[in-house]
Amino acid sequence: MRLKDLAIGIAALAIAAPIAATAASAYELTIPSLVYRTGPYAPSGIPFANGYADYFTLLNERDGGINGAKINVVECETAYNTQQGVECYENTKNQGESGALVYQPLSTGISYQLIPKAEVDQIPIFTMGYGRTSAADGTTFPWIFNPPGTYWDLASGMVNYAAAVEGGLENLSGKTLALVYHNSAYGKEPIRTLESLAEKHGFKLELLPVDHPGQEQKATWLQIRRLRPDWVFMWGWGVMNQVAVKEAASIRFPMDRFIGNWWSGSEQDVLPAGGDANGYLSATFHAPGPDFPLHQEILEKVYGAGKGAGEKERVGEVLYNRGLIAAVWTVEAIRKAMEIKGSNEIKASDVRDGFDALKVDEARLAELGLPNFTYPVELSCAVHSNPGTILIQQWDAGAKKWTVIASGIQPDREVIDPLIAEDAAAYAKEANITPRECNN
Amino acid sequence: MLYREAGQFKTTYDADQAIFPIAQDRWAVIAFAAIAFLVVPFFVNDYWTNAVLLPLLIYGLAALGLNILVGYCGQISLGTGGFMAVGAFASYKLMTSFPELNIAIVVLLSGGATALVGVMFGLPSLRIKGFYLAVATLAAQFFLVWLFNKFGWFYNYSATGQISVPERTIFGLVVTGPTAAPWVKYLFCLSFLALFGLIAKNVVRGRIGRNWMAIRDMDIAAELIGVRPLQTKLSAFAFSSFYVGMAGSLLFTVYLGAVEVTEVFGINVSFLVLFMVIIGGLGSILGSFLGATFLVLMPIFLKNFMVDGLGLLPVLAKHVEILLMGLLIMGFLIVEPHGLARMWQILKEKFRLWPFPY
Amino acid sequence: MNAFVEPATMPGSGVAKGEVLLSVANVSLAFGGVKAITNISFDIRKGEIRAIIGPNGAGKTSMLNVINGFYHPQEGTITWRGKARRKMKPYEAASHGIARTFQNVALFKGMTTLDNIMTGRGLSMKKNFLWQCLHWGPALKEEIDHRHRVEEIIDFLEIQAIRKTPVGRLPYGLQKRVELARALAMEPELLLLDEPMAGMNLEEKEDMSRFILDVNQQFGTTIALIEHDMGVVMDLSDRVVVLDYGRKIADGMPEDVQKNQDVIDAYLGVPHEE
Amino acid sequence: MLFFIETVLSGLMAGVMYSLVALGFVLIFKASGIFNFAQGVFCLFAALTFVGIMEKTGVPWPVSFVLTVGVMIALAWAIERFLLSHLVNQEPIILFMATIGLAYFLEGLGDLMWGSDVKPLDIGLPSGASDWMLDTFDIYVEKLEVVAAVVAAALVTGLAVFFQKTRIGRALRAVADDHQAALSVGISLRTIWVIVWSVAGIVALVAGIMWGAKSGVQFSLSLIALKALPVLILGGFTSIPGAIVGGLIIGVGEKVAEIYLGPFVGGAIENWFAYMLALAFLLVRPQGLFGERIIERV
Repeated sequence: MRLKDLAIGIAALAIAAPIAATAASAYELTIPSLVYRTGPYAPSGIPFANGYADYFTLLNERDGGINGAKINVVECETAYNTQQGVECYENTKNQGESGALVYQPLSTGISYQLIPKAEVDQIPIFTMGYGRTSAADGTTFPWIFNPPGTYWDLASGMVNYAAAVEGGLENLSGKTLALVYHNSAYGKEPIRTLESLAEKHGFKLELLPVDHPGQEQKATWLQIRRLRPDWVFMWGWGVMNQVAVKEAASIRFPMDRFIGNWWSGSEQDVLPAGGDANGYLSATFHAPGPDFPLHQEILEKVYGAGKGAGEKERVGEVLYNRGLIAAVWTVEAIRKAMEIKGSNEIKASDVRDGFDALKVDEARLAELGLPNFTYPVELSCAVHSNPGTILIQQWDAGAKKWTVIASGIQPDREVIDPLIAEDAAAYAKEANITPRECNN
Repeated sequence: MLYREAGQFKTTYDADQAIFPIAQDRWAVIAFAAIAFLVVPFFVNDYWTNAVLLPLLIYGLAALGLNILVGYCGQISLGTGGFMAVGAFASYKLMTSFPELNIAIVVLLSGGATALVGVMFGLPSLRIKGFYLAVATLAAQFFLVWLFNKFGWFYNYSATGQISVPERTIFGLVVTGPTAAPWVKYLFCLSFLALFGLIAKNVVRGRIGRNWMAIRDMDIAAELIGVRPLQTKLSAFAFSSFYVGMAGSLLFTVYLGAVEVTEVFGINVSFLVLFMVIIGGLGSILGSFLGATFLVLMPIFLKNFMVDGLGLLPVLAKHVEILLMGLLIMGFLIVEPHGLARMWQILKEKFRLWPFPY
Repeated sequence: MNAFVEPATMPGSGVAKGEVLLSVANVSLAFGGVKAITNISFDIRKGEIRAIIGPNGAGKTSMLNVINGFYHPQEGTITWRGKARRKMKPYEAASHGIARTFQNVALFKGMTTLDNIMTGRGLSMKKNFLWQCLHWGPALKEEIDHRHRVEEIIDFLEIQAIRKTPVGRLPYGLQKRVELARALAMEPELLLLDEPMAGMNLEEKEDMSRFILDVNQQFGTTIALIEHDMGVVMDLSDRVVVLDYGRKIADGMPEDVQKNQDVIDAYLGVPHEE
Repeated sequence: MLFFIETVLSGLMAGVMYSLVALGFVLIFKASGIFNFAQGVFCLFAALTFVGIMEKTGVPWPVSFVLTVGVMIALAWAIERFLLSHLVNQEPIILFMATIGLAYFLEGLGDLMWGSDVKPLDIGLPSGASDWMLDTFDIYVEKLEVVAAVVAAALVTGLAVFFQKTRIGRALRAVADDHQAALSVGISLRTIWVIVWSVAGIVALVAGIMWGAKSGVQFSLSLIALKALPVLILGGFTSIPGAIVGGLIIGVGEKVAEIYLGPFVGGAIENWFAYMLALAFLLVRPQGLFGERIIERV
């Protein structure tokens, strides 16, 4: 292997994937971080990447890593581009003593790309709240994890919130719901669920796709003005969010009837719209803001030491918190893996076992400095996404703050579970996979 | 002194029209091919195949196809991404509808399907020229991507419109899907590129190639000496699209394995392949490869150089990389506007005359 | 079959060198409202060198464009080898055996001399796309056969040395010669030359004149040429047709045309009465 | 019917926004025959600089505007000095490629200087629907776009005056027709190019501000160039009135298509419809709406 690398290195000068030959005595955990701090989606990519990085830095600074093993976070820039993502993946997967332990691809395209590879390379993929919904079925997708909820949980939760506002699910009947979505795999995710729910509850679903990048949505919002839907849900991403919020305000669509999904509800999405965005809703699965012990600790020990990945003022932004919680769950899975193996010298396949047994309850969250930050997650061999509970937050343009206005909203498992089973079965058939047995 | 033409007399027109008339060139090419086919496969690993060689070979094929159209026939097209999508989706439909079909045949048929679509969108070229045509081909780009994104039939009604490649073998070796060995994927793509590179070279130095160039250089004069503009332009569109379609097919089946049409075959791909052709050299087979090499390898090289070599933060490195790419493109054009292939040629001329510069 | 035989405007011109190859009858051509050619009739006989002369803007080039199908006249008929020709595309005219050169050199600048001339062989090359892809066997044989023909033309026009040079780099005089070679490669029955000697020095003109005569005599090619140099026209041509302001003002043997008062007036710029 | 009027009106307004971008392309193409691929990045770069200066120094926006204009002029000079002057008399496609290099460069530079975050652009441009229109006619018109239309009109008038009345402007028009002739007017080609690229830079700044007011200033701003391309082929690369009228036609065409045709085929058709519309148009008039008629001759 070494000789081969050497030969390749000579053959093509410096292009070769440099294998960082760390001579450190302690075991080092390599965690690649595929980020996008450039390109059209950078505004969303930056805070997430910062939150993700800061938590690992904190652990290294405070505890010297995880159970004595240092964490080496390898950032690789993908610019949200699948092919650059592949380069990053191949470049980082064998790095360090441990090899890459887990990937957080942070892009639908790269996720789909890595799903078949995960099994072959034996590296778990943690697609937190994105990627392929049916990966929640751990029997068909043993290497993919998408807690704490899927897009279908999300869509169903959003419908349930709307129902609660209307005064009950039965009141949805006869109502109209418009879905404004990014015209891509990501944006199309909720359609099937919403269609099933529309049928079940008797509301009307209008689909309004918006092409990338989505700077011009006049036609979409004129249609909404004409259709006068009772609710508008949005599956937006990037510049599409900012423009949509602005357009919705322009046609005077009531902002408290306009819900963005959890990728359409960050500070960056509403700030450019200024006061117009006041009252806009978005779903999420964790609390906003920096008012948690963990954030204080990060500010003190990471930013205080000048090792913060971003700006101090932006700690606690929605997407920062999302990056943070992604890191927290990842670390918990790694701890679990170490516990199962009884050693801190774990490999990627051990981390998979750690994820399979991941359990982060409220007590543990409080211990970690995130009390009441999110809902307890408990995964198993068969269940790779859980609990699917969402919160609804509202934007206060005056205070420039998100506030949670509803919490504990559960998805309609009755509708979603069969859909997941069906999609997973279709994938298993297409990819010729025999679902594994889970005895628990 | 090594690179000399003197003393190599051609005694037949046959010899004069050989593909590489100069003996040293011939040997160099044979040696290069031997290394590529016989040596490299033993050294490739996942990284080299998936991150470097496959994109290089596949974009090389696409650039070759586009160069036929732009460089040889003078019709600028910005529909490459859309045509590659046709190749990819044709492969997907063929593979899922006829599982027994050999993967090599799937790739060829996908090229054929793309050629048909290419001809259809080439029709306006009869009336529209230059940049007007370029922008008009964007209609193909946007329309095709929309089509594959919109109609479930193309992606077998999967929930999101993503397509994933089933596993296929050739000579008993797995070539598509996650379990394929890197050297198999590499050789598979390399064979396509080598074979069709040769065919392209043959076509452009024959009657059809001359007709294309005649249309490119002066369409009216070409018509007056008997070149049929419609037939000639459409044949270039078909031939070019065939290559681009195969590239799209390989991109999906061998390289990525799973694609989403809006992301992988977007307008940026159309531009990227056009850049390869112009930077490499319009109207040069070699130039297509050089251009692809430059635009595939240079960013990776710069990135690794800056991140691992200089220890820059990845994000800073990325910004500098984009900036440097811009500077390099402008610099190359100022030094040699006719592309890398011409630069190479001039270098060879110098060698031929060395040590006497005149 | 020749429905229209031009009435002899001058005595003695009835002696034909051969059959009428092409005849133009009552042709008119206009762009928008501007008349380029008005009611012109003349013929070209097989084996002759026919000159078309006239002051600038007389419609000479337009006339050639009409003959090889690039412009379509609004009125009049063109009879080719005894058959009235319908509206056709330029490449069809080319396949009927009409070749031409251009006033401003219209070579394929990016290609070598050899390739330029080989393009002229395109019409007679038959091997299909698949054979072209192989470039081997019959396709290669065809290519070599045509290369032989092209080399004959190259020898004939004495341009061996520039065979592999991109034409863009050649001096003007040589470019004109390559253009002639390309037209000859088509082995045309009728060769249209649009100012083949424009911009040449005396020596080059003499060379070109010799080539034109040789082509006419050795290959028996019928030639129609536009030329401003009266000396050349008088020496080369068998018959001359004179145009002015899109109308025919004279037609006949060179020496007769030379004496024609209308022609002298046209060249001296005597104002028109009309 | 009311809704149809509303659709057309919105289309017209969107069209004006497209025209603003297309104008920059036309100016450069007209004067130098260069298809400036970097025009979209120009918009981004100008808007980034504009917002960046305000953010960093806290100056009021008119000051920042003037400073940014200065930056764009300096940029135009640099482009002429270091890039174009080395590529005189090259084929159009080579120059096109050079502007691609330029686009990369400016993108990297903008990112390096100002970062990749969304920057809210708040210079007091109005937003939301016009109350008066909504209350009296129940027609929805966005105030920002009315402002954009007014700005576009002012810009075009300004350009027209510049081209018709000033000596430099006349020289510019001469260049468009004939480079040799322009030289005889006594203004060097290089000066003219610097001026034209400066003007295009300023137009880009205005377009960047208008679009940035909608979405915040961010990378995606460079992609608005794609919206201008169908406008360009429809209106002709060399015609300023063409850019305006083309923009309006494309704007109305795509909105009407999306709203009345879209639902039958699944929506999101406006992008390709704009190109198809332009393509259909080209088949009838290959030189665009106001382009000069191409007469083929040999």
